[in-house]
Amino acid sequence: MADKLVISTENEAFLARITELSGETITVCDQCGTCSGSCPMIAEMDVTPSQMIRMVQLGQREVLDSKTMWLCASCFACTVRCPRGLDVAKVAEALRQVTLRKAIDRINIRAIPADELAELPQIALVGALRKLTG
Amino acid sequence: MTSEKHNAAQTLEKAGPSKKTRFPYYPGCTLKTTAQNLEASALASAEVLGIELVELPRWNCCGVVSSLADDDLIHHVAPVRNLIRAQEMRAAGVVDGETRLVTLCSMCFNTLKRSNARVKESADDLKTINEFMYLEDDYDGGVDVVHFLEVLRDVGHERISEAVKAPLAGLKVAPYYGCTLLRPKEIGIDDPEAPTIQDDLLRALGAEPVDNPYKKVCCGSYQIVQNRDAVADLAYDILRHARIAGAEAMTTCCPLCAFNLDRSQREIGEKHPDHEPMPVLYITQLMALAFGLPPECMRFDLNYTNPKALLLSTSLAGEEA
Amino acid sequence: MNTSTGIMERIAQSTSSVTTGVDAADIKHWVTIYVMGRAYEVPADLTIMTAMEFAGYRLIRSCGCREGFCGACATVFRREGEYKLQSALACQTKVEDGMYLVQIPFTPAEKAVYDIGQEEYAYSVFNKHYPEVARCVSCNTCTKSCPQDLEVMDYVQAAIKGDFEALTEASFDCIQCGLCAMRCPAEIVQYHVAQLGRRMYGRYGSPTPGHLGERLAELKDGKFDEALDALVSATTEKLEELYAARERESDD
Amino acid sequence: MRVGVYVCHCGGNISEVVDVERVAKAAGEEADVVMARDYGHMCSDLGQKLIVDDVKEHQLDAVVVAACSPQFQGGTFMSTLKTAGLSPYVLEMANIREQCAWPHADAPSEATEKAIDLTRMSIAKVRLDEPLVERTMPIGKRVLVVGGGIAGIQAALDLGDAGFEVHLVERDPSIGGRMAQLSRTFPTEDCAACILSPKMADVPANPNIEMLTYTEVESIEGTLGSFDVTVVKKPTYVDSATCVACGLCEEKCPVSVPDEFEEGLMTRKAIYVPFGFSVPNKNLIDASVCLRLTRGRDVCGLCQKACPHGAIDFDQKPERETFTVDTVIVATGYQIFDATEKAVYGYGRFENVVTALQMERMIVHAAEGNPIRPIKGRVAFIQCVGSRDEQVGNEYCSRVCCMYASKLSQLLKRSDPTRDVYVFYTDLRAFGKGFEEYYKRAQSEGVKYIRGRVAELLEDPETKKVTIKAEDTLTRQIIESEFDLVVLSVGLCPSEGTEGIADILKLAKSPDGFLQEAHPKFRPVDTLTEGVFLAGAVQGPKDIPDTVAQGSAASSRAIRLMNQGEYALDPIAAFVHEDLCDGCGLCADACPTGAISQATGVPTISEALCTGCGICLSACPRDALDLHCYTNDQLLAAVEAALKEGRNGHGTIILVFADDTATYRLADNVGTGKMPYSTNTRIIRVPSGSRVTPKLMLRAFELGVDGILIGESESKSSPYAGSVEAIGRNVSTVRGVLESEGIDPGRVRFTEFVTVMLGKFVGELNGLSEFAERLGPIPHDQRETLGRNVNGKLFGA
Repeated sequence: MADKLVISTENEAFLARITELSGETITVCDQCGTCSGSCPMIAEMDVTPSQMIRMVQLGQREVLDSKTMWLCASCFACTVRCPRGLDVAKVAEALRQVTLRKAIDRINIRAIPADELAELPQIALVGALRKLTG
Repeated sequence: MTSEKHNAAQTLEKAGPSKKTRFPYYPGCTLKTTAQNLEASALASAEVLGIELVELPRWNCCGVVSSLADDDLIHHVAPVRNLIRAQEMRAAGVVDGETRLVTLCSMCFNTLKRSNARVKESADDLKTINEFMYLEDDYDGGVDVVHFLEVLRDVGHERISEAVKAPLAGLKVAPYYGCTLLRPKEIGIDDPEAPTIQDDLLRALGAEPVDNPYKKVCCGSYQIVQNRDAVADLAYDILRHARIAGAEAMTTCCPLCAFNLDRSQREIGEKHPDHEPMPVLYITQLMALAFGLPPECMRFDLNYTNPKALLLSTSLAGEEA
Repeated sequence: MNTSTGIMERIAQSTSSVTTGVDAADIKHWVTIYVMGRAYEVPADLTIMTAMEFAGYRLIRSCGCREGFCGACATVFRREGEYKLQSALACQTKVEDGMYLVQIPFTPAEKAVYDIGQEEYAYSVFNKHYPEVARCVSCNTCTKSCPQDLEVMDYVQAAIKGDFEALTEASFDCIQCGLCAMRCPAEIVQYHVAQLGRRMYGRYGSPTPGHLGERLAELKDGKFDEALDALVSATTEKLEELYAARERESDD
Repeated sequence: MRVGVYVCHCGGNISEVVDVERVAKAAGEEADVVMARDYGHMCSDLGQKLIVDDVKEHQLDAVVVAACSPQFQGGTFMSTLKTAGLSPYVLEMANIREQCAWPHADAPSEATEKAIDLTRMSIAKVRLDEPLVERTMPIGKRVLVVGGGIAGIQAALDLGDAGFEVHLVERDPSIGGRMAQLSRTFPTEDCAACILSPKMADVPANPNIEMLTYTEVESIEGTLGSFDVTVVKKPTYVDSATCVACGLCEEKCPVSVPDEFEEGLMTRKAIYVPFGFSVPNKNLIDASVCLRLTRGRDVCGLCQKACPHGAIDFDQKPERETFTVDTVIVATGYQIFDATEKAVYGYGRFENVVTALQMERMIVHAAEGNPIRPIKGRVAFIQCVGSRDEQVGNEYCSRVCCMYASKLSQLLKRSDPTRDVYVFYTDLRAFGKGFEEYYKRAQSEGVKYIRGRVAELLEDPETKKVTIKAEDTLTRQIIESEFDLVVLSVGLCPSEGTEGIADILKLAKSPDGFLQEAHPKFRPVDTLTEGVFLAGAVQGPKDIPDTVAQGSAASSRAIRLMNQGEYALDPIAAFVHEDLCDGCGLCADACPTGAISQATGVPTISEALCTGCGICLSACPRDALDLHCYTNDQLLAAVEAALKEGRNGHGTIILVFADDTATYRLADNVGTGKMPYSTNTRIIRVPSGSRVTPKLMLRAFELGVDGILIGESESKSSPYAGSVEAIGRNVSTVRGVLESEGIDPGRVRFTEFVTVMLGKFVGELNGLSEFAERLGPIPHDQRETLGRNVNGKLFGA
């Protein structure tokens, strides 16, 4: 049997936190899926961007276990198309911040082979460390 | 470097623009290393058009990719610090009161412009950041961040055409816009869904822009650090569609796009034997080429996929290129 | 160095505890400092280091050359009524009334292991060994914390840009006290980064002095062979004589 | 001046709290009061008779009734005065029930003091009341209908059938509008042309309708009962009397251009008939492309040579026509969203991306057996193109797209059941009669609905097939699927003509750009301009039955006015003190309804257009403008009366200017709810808070008021355009002056209300009262300086 979806006021706190961090009125998302259809990284994702938003709407913290926000390249393809004017990229940022602010990094930069690191332009490293480490 | 300046100046003399316009210019770290070809070609081409990009004497990394969390101000310190440097330059009388700060790297452009917009909009945020600064003057919100392509658009493509010495006739180029030149809408320099600014410039240079439906699709950006395969897949799609559309080369304005699209062709080649390598050039490299500038202004040696064969085949490059 | 010699002599002469060795009546100005939260009355003329010793601390770590060169005596302090956190070298800074302070005898930091001869002289050396440099947010806290008044942020930025010369110039006077690294929100170890940069510059970047090359060539050509042979074969007396008669600047 | 005052017990409702005898006694001591009584039920027949008898016996020429709210019984006592032979406008009511007895039931002594004050204020005001006579204007039976789509046609036919004189103006060469282009109608699948064409034919056949096609409205001036209309009839260059639309001219015409009626899918000639069943069905020449008309007299002219009737006339000129009508119906309809604005869908660039309206035309021609282009393979509909999309600035739902897509998709499916038809949607809206059933039918016929908005389209450069990228949000899977034809279900936008007519008639727009009705529930086809009505999609997207219903509704609302033969003018209107006016004209600029016209000298104010908002009063630097029934002198007299006994035991006195639409009624509701609030409040009724000029407020402070609250109806439910903004400006002016005089600017407040915000009203009143109490009264010398400085500060030295 499928899992039951718990909807309760306790979930509101998570929604409130993400709303505060992102500055976006996440509840206005009408789940049209434009963001998912626009996402360049969608092939790698376990949860689609629209689903990510849905989970935040319902206050489901499990969204933090997904890869989606870590795969977001902040390309704003979703943002410029969202018919409800939501900045989805900001929501992804808020979700990353929840984890990063607990001093849990997404990547261990030292684990990347030195020759790979050496080849990267700084812009890549700066960007990745901004988004993936706290 | 001397020879480059000398040559540019000569060309300038021939083109005969009367007065030089000086802009404060923010390079960004990558332009000093892997993307020296972007900087060299842009500065030299600008000179041909009577534009001098005066590098800020002191600048720091823009802290690329704007912080998007509403409560995160610390990551706007770096961009604002650079805006203060531009403000200082103007105050010092170096750039004739020019308020525009020119950028070449589209990611730096995006980051600086976003932070600028944020502090212009929020007096509270500006105050907090100003208070956080050390010896710097307060930022007064008086700088406008622009991309070099906007400056060129203002110059007018007609004037650019006039400066062309070696038209890129017959060269089919797919301009690649990526994200940071276009999005978000209030930051971008062109229609986020139907951009033409590079197409127009290419046409002015005599090249034939090719419409690649993937020109706005993200290259994967900083995901290259943790997700090389995914970036290679994206690059493959972008390059493949450009090829289908008939392109022989691709242009960009972003050192990270350039890296992801150009460097990834090694992996793409391994994964897709049918992949035909495609040179990925900075649009300013093609401009310098069309302006007839010497090779040290193009620095094709820094491009991963050597464009020499292509340019020779279209008899666009002299022997030395 | 500007310590009150009179008091210092008395302290040095004391046989029992340091404090009782001083006649309080001789000291005109007293200040209160707080070391790790505890208040001490100390003479106003002392450096932080001597004041702590005056207060009874025996410094085993956090104390080295006492002359502002070794960087061992890093200290952070806050003045009463100020929000700013200050940093200093304990041997170089006088105590002030209402100073709250603590010593930072050691900075935990990992230093990369590399073989300078094997590295490519490019920005990428930092990516390789200190990739966290890319986390710099240009907050300038490092510069504010440097007791040597170095432009620390600028040299970190120079590392990002791969500008070894600027890095070397800006970081040359670093004494590796570690205060920058302790305050850095991006967890960069600035002084190690700088050291790598300076070494790279020294190896690959700094200009080769022209006369050195000339002299080496002369050596190779045997220009000095004769003179050297003469010295090698000389007696001790002859050598002493030559030494005494050498060309030198006057002793004055 | 002889005033009678009547204090009502309201059967105990008032007298159990308020000492009515004391009120009557106090009233009797006021100047000019010759008669002051208290009585059990003033509204009863006997109570009213008391007034009528007293008027006669004591020659009263003004009456004050201290009783309930004038909102409640004002009409009753106005009739009483008429019966007594007085003007109904020499009546004032002191609202001592809703504003005294009920809210202050637990403070009877304060309630009585307040009742005395309110009665004194009414006496002060009634002394200055003018015995206004309601004027009436004649109204005829002439109507202008702008727009000849189905809404305009319906309105015109209803009016024509009812015997009214109708001028139907259509800018296109044929009436019929968008409906004429449609294939079938949902959900009944009637042939649109078949049901529309008879109605179109009825228009010219109706003797009461003047049909003016290819005609634009140039100007409309005047008011209800006399709108002077100027229209310009564009030249067709074909004599309509002789042309028989034989088509010989078209055969010869060398110019081909995209055919608008066919949405550019086919071409027409420069000389053409708008469409097969157009009305009128005559040829015309498109002057913008005709070779003769664009290049010169000696060019081409082949049509002229070909016409066997000599109907071609290149010398035709635009004709201007003027006429007068009594009412106007605006039915300028919609236009479809310009899909090129949604660049991501490639319309105009991709060969196989068409709009739904193009699809309508394709289906019409396919059904007739001569398809414009083959419809083969897989077809996808993309919903909400230009609707519900903030990225293109349209937040609203276009209401018809779900159903027309369901219609087109099942027509396609039915023509070839093996065809794949997909509809990509976000929400499927099937709210109308028979809609849900129709949607189910489409599903049962195999149309696949995919819940996901299409992110983008990509065209294959070789095959020209189109790939759709979208998420199926129900399975959370990404779709990248190739289609042979993609149909954009484009939304409905205000038509170009709407913009023009809105400017000409000064009609308000709602945020979506469509025209604003007077009230969303009770006056859905009225506008705030008396005598101007809306019909159809000009007011917002709607389907055919709703549009037709509005056409009929608008005509019926127009008939309601015109059938009376005359209409009464509301006497509450602005007027000019001619001795004060210097003819500067600022009032005319300020008037939101265009009621004030001023060329030179004293402006004239149209009583019919003036809504009585009073915005012009604040614009006048010389106090030359005033408002009947609420003159500056009257309101100041009332303020003075309120302060007759100083602060009457209170620390402070708070004045409330309550607008008639919301705040005054709200105060009544608070009273009826017996919700107590601070007893030091004195409420003055005004039509709109915008009538309260900065000078009036400052004068009130000078007289001794300690705080002023202006309550105004929220702008969306206010009948006065621009009132909220005007009050905001006035209040900030007053605050500026107060601040410069060292008086706390927080003493003036402005709040928007609706009639149900009981708690908010009480909170605002108590808040201001407590604030003023904390500050204490404004010291006497400050008030005096203020008084001296008012004019200088407001109007410059």
